[in-house]
Amino acid sequence: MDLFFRLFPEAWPDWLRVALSAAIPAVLLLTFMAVGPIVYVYAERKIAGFMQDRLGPTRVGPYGLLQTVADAIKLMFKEAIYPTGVDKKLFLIAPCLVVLGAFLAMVVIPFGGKAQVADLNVGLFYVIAVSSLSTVGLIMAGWASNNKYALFGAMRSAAQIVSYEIPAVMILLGIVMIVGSLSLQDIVLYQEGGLTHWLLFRYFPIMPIAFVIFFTAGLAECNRTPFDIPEAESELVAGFHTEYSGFFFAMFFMAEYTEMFVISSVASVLFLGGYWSPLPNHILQHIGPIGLGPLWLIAKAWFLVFVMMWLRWTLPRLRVDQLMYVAWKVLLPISMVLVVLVGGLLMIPATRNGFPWDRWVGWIFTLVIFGALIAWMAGARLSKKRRVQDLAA
Amino acid sequence: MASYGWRVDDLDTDEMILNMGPQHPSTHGVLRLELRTDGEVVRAARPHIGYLHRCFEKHAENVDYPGVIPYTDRMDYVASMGNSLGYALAVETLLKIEVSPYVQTIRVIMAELQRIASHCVAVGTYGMDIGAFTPFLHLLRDREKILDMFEWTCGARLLYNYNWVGGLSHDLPEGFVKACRQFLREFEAITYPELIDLLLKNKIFVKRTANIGVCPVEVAVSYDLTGPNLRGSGPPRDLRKDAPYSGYENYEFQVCVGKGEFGPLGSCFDRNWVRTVEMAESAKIVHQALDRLEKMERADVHEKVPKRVKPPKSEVYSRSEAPRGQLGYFIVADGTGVNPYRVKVKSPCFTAMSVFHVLSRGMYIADIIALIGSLDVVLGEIDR
Amino acid sequence: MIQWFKDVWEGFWTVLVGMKITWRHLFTQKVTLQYPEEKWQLPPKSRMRLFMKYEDCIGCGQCARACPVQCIYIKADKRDPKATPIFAANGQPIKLDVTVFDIDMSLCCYCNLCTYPCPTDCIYMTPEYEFATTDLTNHLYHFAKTGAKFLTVNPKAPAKPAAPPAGAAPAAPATPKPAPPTPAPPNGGTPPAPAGA
Amino acid sequence: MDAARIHQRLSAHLGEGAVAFQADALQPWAVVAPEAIADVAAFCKSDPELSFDNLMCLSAVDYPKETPPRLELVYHLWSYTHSHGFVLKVHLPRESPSVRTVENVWGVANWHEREAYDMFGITFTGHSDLRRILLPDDWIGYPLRKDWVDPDFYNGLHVKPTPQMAERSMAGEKMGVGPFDYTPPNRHVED
Repeated sequence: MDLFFRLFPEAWPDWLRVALSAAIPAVLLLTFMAVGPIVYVYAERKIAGFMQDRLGPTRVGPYGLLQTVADAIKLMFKEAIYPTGVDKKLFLIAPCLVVLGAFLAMVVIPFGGKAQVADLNVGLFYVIAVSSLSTVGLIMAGWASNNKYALFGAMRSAAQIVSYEIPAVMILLGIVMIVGSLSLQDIVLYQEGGLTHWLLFRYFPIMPIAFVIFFTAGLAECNRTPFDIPEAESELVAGFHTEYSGFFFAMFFMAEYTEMFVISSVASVLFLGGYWSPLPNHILQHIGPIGLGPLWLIAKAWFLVFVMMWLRWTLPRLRVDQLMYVAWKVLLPISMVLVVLVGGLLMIPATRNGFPWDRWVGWIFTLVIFGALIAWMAGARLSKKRRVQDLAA
Repeated sequence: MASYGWRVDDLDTDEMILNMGPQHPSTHGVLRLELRTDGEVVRAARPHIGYLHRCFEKHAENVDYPGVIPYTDRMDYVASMGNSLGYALAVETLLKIEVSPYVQTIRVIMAELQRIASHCVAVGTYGMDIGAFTPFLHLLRDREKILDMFEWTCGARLLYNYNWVGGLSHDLPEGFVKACRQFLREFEAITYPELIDLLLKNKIFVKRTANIGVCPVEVAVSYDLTGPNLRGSGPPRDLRKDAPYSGYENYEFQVCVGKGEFGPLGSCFDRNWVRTVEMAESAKIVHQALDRLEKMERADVHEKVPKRVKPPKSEVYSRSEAPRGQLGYFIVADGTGVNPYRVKVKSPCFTAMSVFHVLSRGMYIADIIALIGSLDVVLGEIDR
Repeated sequence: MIQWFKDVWEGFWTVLVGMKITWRHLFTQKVTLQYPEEKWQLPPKSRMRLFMKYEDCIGCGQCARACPVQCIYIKADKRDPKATPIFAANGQPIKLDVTVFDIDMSLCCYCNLCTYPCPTDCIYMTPEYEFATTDLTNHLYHFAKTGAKFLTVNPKAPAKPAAPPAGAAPAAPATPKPAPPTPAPPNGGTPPAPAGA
Repeated sequence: MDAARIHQRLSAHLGEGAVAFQADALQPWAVVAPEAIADVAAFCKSDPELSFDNLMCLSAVDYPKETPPRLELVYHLWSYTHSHGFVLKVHLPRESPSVRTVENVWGVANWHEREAYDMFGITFTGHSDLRRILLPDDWIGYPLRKDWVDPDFYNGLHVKPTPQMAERSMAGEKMGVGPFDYTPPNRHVED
């Protein structure tokens, strides 16, 4: 933001310059975030299809690419119905709050050295505060739509998001202790120097567990399987957004996918080294004058989004009390132990900068994972014959 | 602190009547559940059925004996081969017809293939009720292959009118035996182990189904639960073993019984586990039946089909092991008319649903859906 | 306490096993059939739509009696004995003049019970399934047509060599049963033409 | 234990006249007096020798033409322990048939009896909630009786196409599909 601030001539009044320099990145981010769900919905339906041995959307546009554009336009022009007995004002404000909660967290995400809307020195604290804003919106939606199922969905989502923030915050505590600053920019700068310097491989067995816990808590934050209980299709029909239709339904949809991208980008900033490329000493970090920082961050975030979608089409759904059990009895104790361990290890001067084997474990870990994925990909040929008659041939 | 004069239990919230269905994504058809819930916990449940009632028994009295078979197919539309087999066996005992072993073997093959297809739907939709969408589509992909086989043999994919009184409507096409063996090999090699890993061994699925809807044996027998619902609670009661019909005595297979690995015996998980293991058993039976078929010479399938079905004045209650349980036909013939005098069907899902209000007390709402899924009811058969 | 650790580890491990299977299915053969472009050849015996070859119908009404939902309506009256004798393809003399032969496909339950009792095999089910219409009454097919050319010589008669069949039915790709042609509906969808004697 | 010995055991318990036995049918049955059915059922279940713990099927059959015209309740019992079966019958008058419920003996009888009430009008005294199970609650009459005539209207909807409607539609007139208009199934209504 201060980048644009110097662009404007000093003669203008300060409030105008601040307003303008804030407006430009805001508009940029808004378009990026509005286009995002169009891509995610298409990617989700294609991945879901391919995982279930079917093709997914192929009709609208080449390979179904325009499918979500068509959906968006349809939702734009569809009539937004207000059922009787609906609390009109709350019914309208709720989706806006949910979308707001998802967008605001984008402000502090560092896409590049200077490509960050605002480098708040309380970055992490701000992210946690803002992401719980959408809970208010969900409860408002559930309460306002005067429908028993929506009320159930709202109550469940309130309990879920609140109880999953605590393990997430504990893990952030560990990260902040290591890095020493709350600002996301400093966290990313701390992880400079290739894959092995990423916080994911710092204190090797501890930080991957911390990453898994943070990722699970993030899943619960944006109501994704196995924690999609607020809008559990099979029990509560559609949870809090049962009564919404038309553009408001699109807003809920947009908020969910934006929240997914936000959680993934925060996770990749904290654990996967933000906009640094995995190769050491800045190889592939920029080609000529153009920095590839944002590209790397978005690639990592999209891989995590893919993992979220991958989980959605593999796992069944937890029940509400099991959800609470996992949050309070499993994630919380482990994250507390991790925080204490990290604190202790930091105190000992020998392990001040991580275990000695952190350096080469990073490479082995990634190679093992991607190798296994490719190996499984190879053994995937199912029988080509689709009809039984050609089985006989 | 001054006490405000009310005690805690004045504060209990009053109970809410929640209407689940008949328009609900996971009630396996048109079923309305009236739940009295206190927060998430269900205090009492009352199922309302009858939305899909098509007066099967009145139709059966106005159509002649072979004409009833298309109606029996439409009762349990997910496993209609089982229904028409039960009806055909009942009328054959009335007419005292003994069908040739060739036809009996084909009937066993078709019934067991239909059992695999029906259990594919049952286990698949049960996974979807719990939230796992992918296993459902994998199982449907394989069910399509079985429906292809049925269409290849008798021309229809869902409602076959294949088992006639005294024989079959079509003979097996050439190459059927080879294709069926190839399909079964693929089913046992790929689909079955994948289903076990993806769904049944999944910890979340186990946690969601292992200790809910536990149905002790006395309640199961008193409410006449049959088939996988009864075997899930322990007793190995299978009509194909207890009272073998249509040549089941010369195939060996185990009766799959719930083991209660992950929780009390008779839970939703056990019922679903029995259905999954039963699919593998049925595949074994079809293999043995195909071997028998190859050793047999081809008899004409219309040989014993009587021109005019007019049974003498008598009545019979005959039972057969349909995929969902024991399907009983009570047929009264008055010896004069061409139409049956009275056909009463005891459908396994009807009795399975009658135990619902007993099992569903004190459950969560999410478990109610899991319970309906594990009882594997088809509303077409409940409402007839 | 040990159970807690086992639960956590099992929870984590079974998730990974499930993910492995879905990952592998990302790259397996897809089964979607793109309907309008790719069409499946149905097996010859598949029971989709009823067709009746009017030239062979002797008006006996066996099919109407066998139909469980009574969706076949036949009106036939006596042919005057003096008219030239006509025969069906398999040598059956046709003594009744079928004026109305309607099959209401919206009522039909596709059970194929009508094709067996037919003495001349003139009613059979064809694997043609694309007959959706906008108005339900268009599914009432009228097979009785006025200008039908019947066989005036008995094809099964021993003396003379069999005259070639009149080939009145419109040619179409061959289908099951005694290789009868698949028909376009003769005058499907139009209200019944006034049936001439 | 075959049917004859089961019958002896029953008549030994209940006294000779109560249980008439029909041996030569495909599945021999015993006719029980309507007021005695409750304790016959209790005895069948509790007796260690018989131990019929499973009521397979409870069906009602209407015989209007038999003399005297009767409504018959048929209980098909099965014992899992001894794996033998038996059939009990109860003859009821056709006007206002009523019989004791066996719901306390076999739980499944609850829904079977509700269906018998729904379709035949047999009231079961002592039943926990005897109401219609398959038909809508405001349906009049009992459809599975032999002398049942389809009503023409149900809540203002045509139930049966009147002959005139069928003729008009066969003549090609397009019947409008309104809420109360009825597009008859184009069938010949033979009178």
